[in-house]
Amino acid sequence: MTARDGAAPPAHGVSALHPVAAADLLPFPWATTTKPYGTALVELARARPDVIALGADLTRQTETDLVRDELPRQFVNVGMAEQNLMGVASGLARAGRCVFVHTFGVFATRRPFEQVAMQIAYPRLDVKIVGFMPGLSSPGGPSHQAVDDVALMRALPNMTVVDVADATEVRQAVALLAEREGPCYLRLKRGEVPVLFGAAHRLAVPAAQWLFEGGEVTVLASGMLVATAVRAAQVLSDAGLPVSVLNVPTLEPIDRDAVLAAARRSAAVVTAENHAVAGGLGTAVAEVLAEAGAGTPLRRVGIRDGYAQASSAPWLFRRHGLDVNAVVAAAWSAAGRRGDPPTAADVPVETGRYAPV
Amino acid sequence: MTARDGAAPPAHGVSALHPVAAADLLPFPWATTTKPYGTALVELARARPDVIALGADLTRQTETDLVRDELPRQFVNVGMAEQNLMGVASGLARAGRCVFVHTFGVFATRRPFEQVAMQIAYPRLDVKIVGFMPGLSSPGGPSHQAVDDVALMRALPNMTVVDVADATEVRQAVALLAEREGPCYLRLKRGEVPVLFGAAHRLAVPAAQWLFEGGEVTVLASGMLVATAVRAAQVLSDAGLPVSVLNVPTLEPIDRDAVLAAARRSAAVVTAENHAVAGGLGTAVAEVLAEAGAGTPLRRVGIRDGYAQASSAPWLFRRHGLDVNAVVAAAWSAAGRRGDPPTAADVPVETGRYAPV
Amino acid sequence: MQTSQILQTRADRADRAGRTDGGNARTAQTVRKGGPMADQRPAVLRDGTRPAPAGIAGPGARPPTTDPGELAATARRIRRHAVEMVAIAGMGYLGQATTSAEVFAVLYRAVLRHGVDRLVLSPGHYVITHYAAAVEAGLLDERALATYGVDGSWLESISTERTPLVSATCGALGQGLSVGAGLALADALADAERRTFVFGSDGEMEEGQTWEAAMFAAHHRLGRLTALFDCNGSQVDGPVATVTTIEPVADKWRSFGWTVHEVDGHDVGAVLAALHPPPGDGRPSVVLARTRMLHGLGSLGDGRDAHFVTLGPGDVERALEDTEPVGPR
Amino acid sequence: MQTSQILQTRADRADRAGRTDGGNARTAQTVRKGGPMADQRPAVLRDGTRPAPAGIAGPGARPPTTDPGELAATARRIRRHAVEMVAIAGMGYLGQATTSAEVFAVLYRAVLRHGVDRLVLSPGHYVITHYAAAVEAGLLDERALATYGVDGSWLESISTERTPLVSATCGALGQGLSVGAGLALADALADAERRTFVFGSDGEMEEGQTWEAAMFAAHHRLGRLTALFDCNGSQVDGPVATVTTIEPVADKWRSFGWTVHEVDGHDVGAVLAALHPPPGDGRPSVVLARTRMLHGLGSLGDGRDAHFVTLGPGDVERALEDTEPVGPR
Ligand SMILES: Cc1ncc(C[n+]2csc(CCOP(=O)(O)OP(=O)(O)O)c2C)c(N)n1
Ligand SMILES: Cc1ncc(C[n+]2csc(CCOP(=O)(O)OP(=O)(O)O)c2C)c(N)n1
Ligand SMILES: [Mg+2]
Ligand SMILES: [Mg+2]
Repeated sequence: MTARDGAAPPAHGVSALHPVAAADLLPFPWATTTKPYGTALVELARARPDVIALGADLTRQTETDLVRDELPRQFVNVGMAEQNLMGVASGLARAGRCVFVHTFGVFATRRPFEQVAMQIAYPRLDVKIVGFMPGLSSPGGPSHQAVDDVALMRALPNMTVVDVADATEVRQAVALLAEREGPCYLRLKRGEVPVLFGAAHRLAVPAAQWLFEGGEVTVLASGMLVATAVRAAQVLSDAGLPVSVLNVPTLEPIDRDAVLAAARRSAAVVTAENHAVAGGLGTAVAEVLAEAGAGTPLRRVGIRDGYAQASSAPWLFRRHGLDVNAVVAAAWSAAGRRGDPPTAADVPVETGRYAPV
Repeated sequence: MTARDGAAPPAHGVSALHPVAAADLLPFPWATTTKPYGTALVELARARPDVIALGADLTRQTETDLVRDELPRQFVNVGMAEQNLMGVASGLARAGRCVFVHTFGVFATRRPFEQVAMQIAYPRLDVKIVGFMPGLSSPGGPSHQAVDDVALMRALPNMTVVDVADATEVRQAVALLAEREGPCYLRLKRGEVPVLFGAAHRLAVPAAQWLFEGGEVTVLASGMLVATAVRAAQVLSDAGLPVSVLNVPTLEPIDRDAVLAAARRSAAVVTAENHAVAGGLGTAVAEVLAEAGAGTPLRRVGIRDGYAQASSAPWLFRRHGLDVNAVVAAAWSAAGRRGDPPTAADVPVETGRYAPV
Repeated sequence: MQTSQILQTRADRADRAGRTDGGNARTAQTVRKGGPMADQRPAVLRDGTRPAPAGIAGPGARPPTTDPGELAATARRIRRHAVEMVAIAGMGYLGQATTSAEVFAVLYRAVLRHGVDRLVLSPGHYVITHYAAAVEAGLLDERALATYGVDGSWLESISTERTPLVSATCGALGQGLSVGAGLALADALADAERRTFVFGSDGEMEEGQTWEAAMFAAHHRLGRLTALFDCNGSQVDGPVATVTTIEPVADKWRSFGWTVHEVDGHDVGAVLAALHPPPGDGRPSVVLARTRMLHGLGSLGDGRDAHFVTLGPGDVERALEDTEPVGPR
Repeated sequence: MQTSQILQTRADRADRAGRTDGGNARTAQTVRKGGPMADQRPAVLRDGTRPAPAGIAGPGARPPTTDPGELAATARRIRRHAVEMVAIAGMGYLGQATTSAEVFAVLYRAVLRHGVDRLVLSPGHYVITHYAAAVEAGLLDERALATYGVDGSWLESISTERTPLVSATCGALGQGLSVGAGLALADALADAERRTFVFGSDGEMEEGQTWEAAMFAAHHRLGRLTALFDCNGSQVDGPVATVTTIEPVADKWRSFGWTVHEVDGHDVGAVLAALHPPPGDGRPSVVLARTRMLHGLGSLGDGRDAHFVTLGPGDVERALEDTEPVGPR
C-alpha cells in the first residue's frame, strides 16, 4: 500500500491513512539520488555571483566539489580549522557576500560554537551553515555524530534551523535559505538521499506540512525521521490506529500553530527526530505545548542514550530506537493501546531505493 | 514583612505566605558576602590533595586567587586558551585528579564546547566546570553574558548543571559536587553574593526545595532569580495572590517529581531564570510538563530579546524583564488575574545588603 | 548582473533590513514587539562600519596627516580623553588606551581611509581608544565621550554590534583576525585595492584561533591584510610572561608566513613606517607594537592592576596634568 | 592522607564506577535502564588505559626490542594486518597505517612501557594502526582484527571511549595534545618519571588548539611530553600543501618552545633515536615523521584517494604480496 493511492485495504479493516494531496508524497519504496544539495548550490551560485561556498577539508563529502570544479572563484577551502572558518564566513558576509559554509554537522556546531554565536548569529549575517551527517547517520562514533547540533543552533537567537526530509526538499531549501535574510543552519543527510516528494511538493520555511491527517495520534517528524514516520503511520493504520503525520522541517522558529493544531486534534503527539531528545524537535514541541497549557501527552522518539558507537547507521538506528518500530511503539503506547504494538515488516529494497530501518 | 516570621499582616488581608521552615530563609533585605566560593574551594583543596584548580587568566575574578596564594601546588593558570584548558583538565582528571576549572561562564561553555563534550562529558570525568557571571549579571555585553550556558551544558549527556541561589548554597555546592562522581557545571554570581539562607539550610543535588507552599501559582526559580522570586511572592501575597516558590538549583537532571508536584498543586507555573528562556530551567520544566500531559499552563520569565548590551546588571535586569515586577506580572497573568499586577516598592538597601531589582 | 551590482543590491538590502541589529528574530512567541531591542538597528555602511547615530556624529573626517608632531599630540589627546572617560566610573580600561594611543593616532589620522579601508577591533575592551581616536578623526562628537560606559549609552565599555564606526567587534578574544581575513578575502576576490587592518592584543596570541587565521591568511596570500598587535606584556592575571610564554612572537609570525615589523609602539614614526603599504609578495604583514603600560601617564606610577585600572584620590587630576595639551591643535 | 594514597583511592573509585563509560547518566526519565549502553563499561586501569575486554586480550606483553630488523619487520606486519582489516569492507584508513607503521612499531615494541607510560591517540581514524601494533605487542588477540569496523565490534574504525588499550582517544581532531599536556602535568606535579606520548596527524596542525597546547606545554616545561606527528602530507581534500600551507613546520614548533626532531618516518632507527628520553632542559619534544602515503604497498600505486583508500579488484592480493612476511617472527 502506498501513501499516494491511499486506497489499499487496511489490514484490520478499521482505518486507512488520509494522505494530504498537496504534500505529493511518492509511493514507497522510494528512489534515492546523490548530490542534490551540491547540484542546487551550483545552480544558485551560477545565478548569484555573490554566493560563495566555504569548505573545511571535506569538499567531496559535502557535495561542494561540484562548486569547486565548476565555479572555482566561488569556492574557498579554509582547511581543517572550524573556528577560523566561521570567522572568515563572517568577514565575507560583512563584505556583502552570501556565504554557504560546509562541513560535517558536528564540526559546524560544536567546535566553532562561540564563533557562530558572536560573528554570525549575533550580527545576523547572511551565512548559511550546512552540516552533513546528522545524528546517528554517521558511522564515525560520538566524535562524528551530530546528535546535539539542533540543540546548539536553536540556542542562538536569530538562527533559522532546518532539517529536511528528502532530496526534493534539499533542492528547494537551497533557494529558500538564500532568499531568507540572516543566518541559517541546514542539516543534510550525506550520500544517498531518498526522494519522498514529487514535483508538486513545496517546502516552506518555517511552516510545517501535514502529510496524513485525521489520525488519533499525530507524529511530528523532522529530517531523516520523516520517512520513518510515514512508514510507521502505514504500519499503525494497518493495525487499526489511524495516525496523522506532520513534517516539521523548521525547528527554529517552530510552527507553533501547527503544533497546537496537532495537540488539539490528537489524543497524543509523538515527535520523531534523528537527534537527542533534549534540545531538538521534541523539546521545541514541549515548549509550545507547555506554554499553551495543552494537556495532550507527548512522547519523544530520539536519542536518549548519550554517546553512541562507531557502527553503521542502520545498526545504530535500531539500537538507539530511531527505527520504524520505535515510532510505532511510541504512538501505540501514547494512544493508550494495550498489548504489543504491531511491528513493521522488514522490506528489502534494491540499491538506489530507500527504506527507513 | 519577612519570610521568616511570616506573620506580618497581608496588605489586602486575603492571604499570607506559607514559608517552609526547613528552607531556613533569612529575612529581607539580605546581607552579602564575598568569595564564598574561593573560601570553600580552599577548604576542600586543603582536605583533598587530589583537588586541583585550573584558571584561564581570570584568577581573582573567579575567586581562585585564594587557592593560588594558599595552595600554589594545587593551582595552575592555563592562560587565555579555553579549548586547551578543557583538554588539560581532562588529562588531569584521567590521571586521577579532581579538577575544578574556572573562567567566566560564557568562555567555559561557548569557546570550548566540543572539548567539554568530547574530553569531559563523554568520558564522564571528574571535572567541575565553574562559570562566573551568569546571564545578564555581566556588564560586558553579549560577548561576556552567559545567557545560553545552561542550554549548552544541558545538551551534554552525563553533565550535572547547577545554578545556586546564595552564598550558603555556594559553599555547600563545592563539597557536594566534589563528592558527586563525574562532570558538573556550576554557575556562580561574581562579586557580592547574597546570603538568603541560614545555617540550617541544606542544599541537595538534584533535589529542588520548597521555600513557600500552598500558593495558587508556583514560581520555580534558579540561581539569581530565587531571591527575585521570593520578593515577588511577597508582593503577590500582599496583593492577594498566594504564591508557592520552588528553588531549583539543579537544572540537569531536573527534579521531575517536584516539577510535577508544582503542576498538580497550582493553577499555573512560572519559571524564573537569569538565562535565555530557551534551553534553561523554563525548557526543562516544559519538557517534564509536556511529557506528563500536564495541562497546567507555563509562563517562562527569562531573556527573550536575543543579545543584550554592555550596561550594569540592574539596568539590564529591568530592561530584559528579569526583575521582581516581571515575575510578579507573569504570575499575575498566569493566575488569570485581571487588572494591572501589583508592583514592588523600590527598596533602597545599604551597601553590603542585597535586594533583587 | 555584474558581481559588483549584486553586492551593491545585497548591501542595500542589508541596510534596509538593519541586518546587524543585535535583536532577536526568534519565533513570534518569543519576540516582544517593540521591546528593548527596537532601538538597536543601526544601518551598515558599505565599508561594513556602523555610522555614528544622529546626535553623536562628529563634524566630519579631518584631513589626514603624517606629521609626527601632530600624531604624537593626537596620541596625547587620546590619553586625555581616556582619562576623562575612565574617571566617570573611577575605573576601567585606561591601561589599554595608554599602550595603544600612538597606534590608534597613526591609524585613524594617517593610515585608515575612513569609509574605504576596513578595521576590525578584535579585543573589544580596547574600544575606549577607538572612541577617543574617532573624536580625533572628526568622526565622533567629543561630547559623546561623557557617556562612556553609562547604562544604555552608545559608547559601551566593551564593543558590541551597536558600536559606532567599526565593522566587526569582538569581546570574546581571538576572533578578530579571522573576520579580518574574511573581509580581506572578499576584497581580494573582488580585486578591490582596499586594505584591511586588524587590531589585536598580545593576550590574543594565546587563543588558537589567532594561529588558524594566521595560517589561512598566509596561504591565501592576503597581502592587503595587516594585523597590529599591542604587545603591552599585560593580561588580566598580570604580566603575560608569568601566565604563558608567548615569545618569541616575531619568530612565530614569521614561521606562519607573515612579514613582521617589530616596533616601539609609542614611536609614531616607527608605527607609521611599519604600516606603509605591504610589499607585493602577497604575504600579510603584522606590526608588533612593543608598548609600556601607563606610558604617558607617568604620575600614576607602577604596581597597579594594569588590565583594569582603578583610580584613587587625586589620580584623575594628576593624569590630566600628564596629558595637558602642549601646543595648538 | 598522602596525595598518592588519595589518587589511588579515587582511581579505585573510578574503576568501580566504570567512569569512562560512554553511556548516559541523565535524568531518570531519559535513561533506559539496561539499554544499549549497558555493555559499555570497560574499567580504567591506573595508567589511564582501558584493558582489552575478555576474549580479545592478547597473550601478554612481549619483551621490548630495539633491533632495527625486528622493528622493520613489525612495521611490515602492521601493514599486513591493516590490509586485512581494510579488506573487510573494501575501503578504509589504509593510507594512515602505511604512513604510521614504523612509528607505531617503534613506539609499541621499543619505547612505550605498556602500563606505565601514557599514549594519547589524537587522530581517532589512525586507530587501525593501534590495533595492529597492539597485536604485535602481544596486548590484543590477532583474531580480534577480523572484527575491525564491524557493527558493534570493540574495534571501531574511529576510536571511542570503548577502544581498548589507549587512554584518551579523539576523533574530533586537534584535541589530543591538550589532553596529553594534562596527563604530563599530572605526572610532573606528582614527580612521576613516566612519559607521555601524543600521536598526531599533520592535518591537526591546522587546528588552533594544537598551538594552544604547544604554548602551554612549553611554558610549563613539560619535558617528559613527546608529540609525534605523522607528516604524511595528506588530508581529506588531498595534499596538505594544496589546502593550507603548514610549512615550515619545524620552525613553528621551535618558535613555540619545543625541541624538534625531523626524521624519515619510515626509518625505524631514526624514529627510535628521536624518541630517546628528552634532554633535561625541560622543553617538550616533537618528532616530525616525514612519511609517504602507501609506503610499503608499492603495487597499489599512486593517484588514489589517500585519506580513505578504496580497494579495487586484485588490490588486496597485491597488497598482501607486498607485505609477505620476510623472515622468522
Ligand atoms: C575568549 C576570551 N577569554 C577570556 C576573556 C576575558 N579577558 C578579557 S581581556 C583578557 C586578557 C587578555 O589579554 P590582553 O587582551 O592582552 O589584555 P590587556 O593587554 O588588555 O591587559 C581576558 C582573559 C575574553 N574576553 N575572551
Ligand atoms: C575537528 C575536526 N574537523 C574535521 C574532521 C574531519 N576529518 C577527519 S580526518 C581529516 C583530515 C585531517 O588531516 P590528517 O589527519 O592529516 O589526514 P590524513 O593524513 O589521515 O589523510 C578531517 C578533516 C575531524 N575529524 N575533526
Ligand atoms: Mg595585553
Ligand atoms: Mg595527514
